[in-house]
Amino acid sequence: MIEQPAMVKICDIREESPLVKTLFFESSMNFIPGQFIMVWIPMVDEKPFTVSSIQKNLLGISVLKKGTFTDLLHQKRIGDTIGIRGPYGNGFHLQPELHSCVVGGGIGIASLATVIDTLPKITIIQGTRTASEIIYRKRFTDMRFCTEDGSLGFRGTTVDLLEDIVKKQQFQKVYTCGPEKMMFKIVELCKKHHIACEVSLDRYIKCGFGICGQCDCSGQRTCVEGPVFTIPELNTMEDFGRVALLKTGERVDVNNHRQLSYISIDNAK
Amino acid sequence: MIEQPAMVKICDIREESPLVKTLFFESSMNFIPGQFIMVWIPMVDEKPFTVSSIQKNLLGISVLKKGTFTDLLHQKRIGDTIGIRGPYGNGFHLQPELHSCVVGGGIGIASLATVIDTLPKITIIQGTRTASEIIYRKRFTDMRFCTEDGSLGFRGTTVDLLEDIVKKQQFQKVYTCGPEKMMFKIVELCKKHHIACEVSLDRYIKCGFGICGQCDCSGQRTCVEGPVFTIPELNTMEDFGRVALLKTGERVDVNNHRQLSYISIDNAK
Amino acid sequence: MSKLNLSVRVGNIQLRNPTILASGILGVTKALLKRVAENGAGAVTTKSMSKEPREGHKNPTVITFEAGMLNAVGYSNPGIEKAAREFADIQDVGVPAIASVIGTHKEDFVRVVEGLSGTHFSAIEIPLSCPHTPGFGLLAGQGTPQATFEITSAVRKVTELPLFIKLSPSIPEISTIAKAAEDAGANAITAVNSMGPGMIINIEAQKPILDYKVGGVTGDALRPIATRCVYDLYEAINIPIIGTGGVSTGRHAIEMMMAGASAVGIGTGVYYRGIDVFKKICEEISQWMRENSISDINTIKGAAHD
Amino acid sequence: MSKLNLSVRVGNIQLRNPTILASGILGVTKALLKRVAENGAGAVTTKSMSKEPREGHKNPTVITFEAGMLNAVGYSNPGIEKAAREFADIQDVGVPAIASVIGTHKEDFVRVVEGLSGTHFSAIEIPLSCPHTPGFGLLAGQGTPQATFEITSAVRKVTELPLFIKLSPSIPEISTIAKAAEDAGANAITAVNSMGPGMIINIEAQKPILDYKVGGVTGDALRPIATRCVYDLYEAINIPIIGTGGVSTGRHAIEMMMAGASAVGIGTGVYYRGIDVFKKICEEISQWMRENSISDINTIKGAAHD
Ligand SMILES: Cc1cc2nc3c(=O)[nH]c(=O)nc-3n(C[C@H](O)[C@H](O)[C@H](O)COP(=O)(O)OP(=O)(O)OC[C@H]3O[C@@H](n4cnc5c(N)ncnc54)[C@H](O)[C@@H]3O)c2cc1C
Ligand SMILES: Cc1cc2nc3c(=O)[nH]c(=O)nc-3n(C[C@H](O)[C@H](O)[C@H](O)COP(=O)(O)OP(=O)(O)OC[C@H]3O[C@@H](n4cnc5c(N)ncnc54)[C@H](O)[C@@H]3O)c2cc1C
Ligand SMILES: Cc1cc2nc3c(=O)[nH]c(=O)nc-3n(C[C@H](O)[C@H](O)[C@H](O)COP(=O)(O)O)c2cc1C
Ligand SMILES: Cc1cc2nc3c(=O)[nH]c(=O)nc-3n(C[C@H](O)[C@H](O)[C@H](O)COP(=O)(O)O)c2cc1C
Ligand code: FES
Ligand code: FES
Repeated sequence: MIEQPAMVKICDIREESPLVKTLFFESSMNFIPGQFIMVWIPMVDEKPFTVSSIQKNLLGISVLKKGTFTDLLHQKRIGDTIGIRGPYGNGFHLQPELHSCVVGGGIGIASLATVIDTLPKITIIQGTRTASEIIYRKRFTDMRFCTEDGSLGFRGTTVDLLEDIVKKQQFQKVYTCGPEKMMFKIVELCKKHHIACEVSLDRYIKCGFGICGQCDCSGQRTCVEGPVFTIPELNTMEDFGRVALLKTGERVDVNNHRQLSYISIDNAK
Repeated sequence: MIEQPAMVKICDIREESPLVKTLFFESSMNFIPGQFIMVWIPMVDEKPFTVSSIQKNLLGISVLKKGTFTDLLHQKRIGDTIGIRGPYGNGFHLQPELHSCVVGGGIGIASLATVIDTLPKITIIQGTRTASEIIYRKRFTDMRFCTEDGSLGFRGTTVDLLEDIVKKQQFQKVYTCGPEKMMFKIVELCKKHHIACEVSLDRYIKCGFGICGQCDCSGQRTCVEGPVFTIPELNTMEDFGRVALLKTGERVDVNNHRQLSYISIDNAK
Repeated sequence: MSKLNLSVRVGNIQLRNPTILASGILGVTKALLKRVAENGAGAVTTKSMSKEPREGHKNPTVITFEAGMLNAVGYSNPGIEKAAREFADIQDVGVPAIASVIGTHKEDFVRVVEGLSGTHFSAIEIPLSCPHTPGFGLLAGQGTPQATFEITSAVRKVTELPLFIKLSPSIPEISTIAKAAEDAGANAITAVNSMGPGMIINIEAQKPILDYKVGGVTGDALRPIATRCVYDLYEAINIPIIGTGGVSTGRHAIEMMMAGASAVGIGTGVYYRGIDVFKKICEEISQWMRENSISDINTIKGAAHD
Repeated sequence: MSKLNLSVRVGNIQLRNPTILASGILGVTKALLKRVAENGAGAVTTKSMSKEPREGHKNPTVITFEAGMLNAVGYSNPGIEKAAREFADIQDVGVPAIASVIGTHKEDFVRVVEGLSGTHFSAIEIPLSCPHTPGFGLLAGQGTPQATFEITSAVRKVTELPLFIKLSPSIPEISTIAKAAEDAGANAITAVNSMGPGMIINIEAQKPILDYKVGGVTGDALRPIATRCVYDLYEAINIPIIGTGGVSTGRHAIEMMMAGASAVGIGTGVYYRGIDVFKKICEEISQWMRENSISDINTIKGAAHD
């Protein structure tokens, strides 16, 4: 665990799509898939990112360009440094023995990438608005795509596609990350079909280690008890699918995009 | 290592002589013979004492009544508590394979008691002013005594007795603790006869862990590099046998009793 | 041995045990306060609330170092209107809840306290002591006896709830300020807020780590200072003291109470030992009481004084 | 890469490296100062010397806790007459030696400095900041701009040696006081002395551990506070700063220098890492300089400022 930001040099950059870049750097942190780190740009800000690639001492984060901070990350060149601390959060409870499906909406697929690396027999669904937003096409050659505009794969949402697939093939577990409305519907679907499900929540992260309360979701700290929650946990969390806190602590509709665009791509309407 | 005083209950008290008591208490500290602890009486003071007895978790300190603090220690009853921290200092470098002699002057024998316990083949000399001051008579049945007034054993100083014995029996090492004048002469004797020698110095101890400088002896901290010093070390220490610091830091003659009575029994005149 | 009594009183509030969640730690939502209560806290304090919403400082706002924590959160809060809604049914928490109220001018404090009128808080806490938020606490000149007296008096007029004034360890003469609070009608003193401010620089980045550059120091580093403040206050004032600063074990809590605290605030301890630090501390206190044949925790209050 | 330069200047004194033994640590005898020099220190400071001899507080005078150290030594020293004799040939130490001078009234400082006339010290340091000795430092009202100006001016008149004024981290507005010292002719500021005071209670004994009850806090707990003081001072004054407080590694020393220090004082570090802490810190600084392609340590001074 690195408590104070350690400056690491970016040693490789991969353009995953026009809006997503993966930045690689050396670090010997030990990760459980689904955990996250806090990334610091001195004098600017510090924000949470999942580690999307773990290769020995080489770690990668996949960043969707969305606002000031992620824009600055996209401007980083090889040799530039960023500060990292972590890992934080609980990570997914991986059950390699189960037939599983991984469902990523938008940049949510980044949180699932190391899950995919780890589990032997899985079905992978990646959903975006349009074909150009799909990432990791070379990394994972056996993905099922769905796009809102139908420009690649299934036309519609990941929820629709999952529902389709589930009719033919019974999964024992679903791992998902993406817009909360999407995840909410996937959880409903899993409940209906008695499939175990783990979702990785997105809440405003401030301290990252459980002290500030900013990342609250119905009494659960996203940064400590989460970001990954199971269905039994979510059943007790009223705010799931409904409410998130702004930076001030104000409660807002988690699906209201003017206020809170945690994930810019919402294909789960 | 206990950094802050831990309160321990006195569970046994042995009267060793009219002026010396051994207080026993439970503690799991690990000791090297010759190391010392700081003994705290809350609201009174805190002073250094050698551990004179080590039996599993039962430790003992032998206290010579000399001034306010030691008087208060003598007033302690079974069940009373004292604070202890330590162990501090280096301790003796025990060489069980050598034919050794242990020379204790006055309460100095307390520092050597655990050495005697540890080494298999040793000659033990205990010197005091008079017979009633001799301690540990039952504990060590094979001691050679010397008293200034001749009331027990050899009449004269420990130095005289050691010189006598050395003529007949060649030692390879001498361990000694007592008045500095005595130790100084013993070191001279050992040098003459090419015997290794370790002495345990007595200097005013304040912090006990090497920060205050109060226990200086020619640049060596009695509490860290000492209290045990070897002949090569003592050879570089001009103050040995000559100078000690008062509580103010003032340099005084280590043998001047009005100023500094580290050991009240000086049989090495 | 008879049953142990861990319950204490602060002003007219009865707590089942002396541990109180300190302000600014987790107290953003009622749900989290409830969770803290379920984890054993005797009382809980909300994040400080101001008249208007505040985003606070940019991240990093909280970092740890080997001796504690440094924070400059900057009083982020949704403003009293929304906060009052969040905490409307605060009695659901199940233990006494303390509302932390901040402001720049004394009128602000009054407005915030008035804004809480529909809620069921058990007490109001007023920090006059933040070392790192412009417009508040020390940086608004609130760390003087006069300002303390004025603000306390103003709030005293508009609420019947017990009033706790929270002081800084970084001002000389904490007792003088506490006396001003007592004179103005405060029912308890919370001692202390974070100290400093302090700074930690990342030497590779060559920049202070906190975005606000400096922040208040809490945790182990603060404990001896907080203990001394409580000890001094105990001799200077007659109202109870909530000893806060670096308490993360039962021994620390006992130390604070022996210095004179009626109850202890716990903040950084949540980081050191987890959200169940309250339960752990109470268990450790109980065990120590059993070992030392003490049946009522209140008997150790102020024991370190002559 | 070319040879590393670790040497720095403080006022007109050249140090082979930026590590300075802080006052009150080991500096009781010339022999110990020499040993510290042999262990790598760039300069050494004596234990503070007063006009009359002082036994100091009773033991315990120094204790450690998880975040640092607490001390109330009480300025034990043999008085200037005997101290001047002890340090007569101070040049034997082999590195610049700084004489720490204390007093109650400004005349006392003058007398002590005059008493040092036969010695060969390289500078005089005047702590106006001790938090735990009646008659000295904060407890004698020396922590104000006026007192600082007066004492500094008085001493300035009787010595040509560089004059370092040592300040407390526990007073608001350290910069104002530093400016008063600068205006009165000080050549450097030593920032900082121990903070607090603080208190640690032994809960079994139910008593404060230090015999004086309270003592100054040093070590890790102090570092963020000291770093912030140095950072603030660097923007406020033009004379060099000796950054002191919690420095025990090369990284800490670099952090202090980036905050604005020209050199670093080391006290509690001797406990954390042994008497060769100076050598260790210099090695760590050198290694970091090599890794970061920095050849002259002076180039990092103040680097954390905008
Ligand atoms: C556990 C977790 C893991 C994440 N992993 C990734 C990832 O792997 N890749 C990726 O691209 N994004 C990830 N995010 C989201 C990422 O943190 C935000 O996209 C980023 O902070 C946006 O910053 P910005 O300045 O570019 O945009 P802004 O304009 O500041 O914000 C855009 C939106 O991002 C959200 N956001 C801003 N700051 C934070 C914050 N501190 N914490 C959470 N959300 C914030 C807000 O909803 C805001 O409306 C993750 C978030 C969480 C909580
Ligand atoms: C390493 C070491 C081990 C010791 N072990 C023992 C032991 O096992 N048994 C024993 O009886 N005594 C031992 N002593 C000596 C013991 O510390 C003193 O006898 C005791 O402190 C006297 O205190 P007092 O108040 O009774 O006498 P005081 O009247 O205070 O002093 C009598 C003399 O004791 C010496 N003294 C006082 N305080 C200290 C101090 N803090 N450190 C060193 N000397 C001091 C002074 O020379 C003083 O003149 C040891 C000393 C040292 C340095
Ligand atoms: C992250 C953080 C945020 C804080 N926010 C507040 C706050 O909003 N209001 C307040 O009065 N004190 C605040 N404090 C101070 C704490 O309430 C407490 O006084 C201080 O942390 C000392 O206690 P501790 O050492 O147990 O943390 C905050 C402390 C921390 C660490
Ligand atoms: C045991 C001890 C004794 C001290 N005595 C003095 C002193 O006599 N004069 C002085 O100016 N500072 C004294 N100080 C303060 C130190 O010089 C230094 O300013 C402080 O310890 C902070 O540095 P550190 O964290 O590296 O120890 C003392 C500190 C300690 C720990
Ligand atoms: S981000 Fe601070 S508690 Fe989760
Ligand atoms: S007693 Fe303090 S250095 Fe030895």
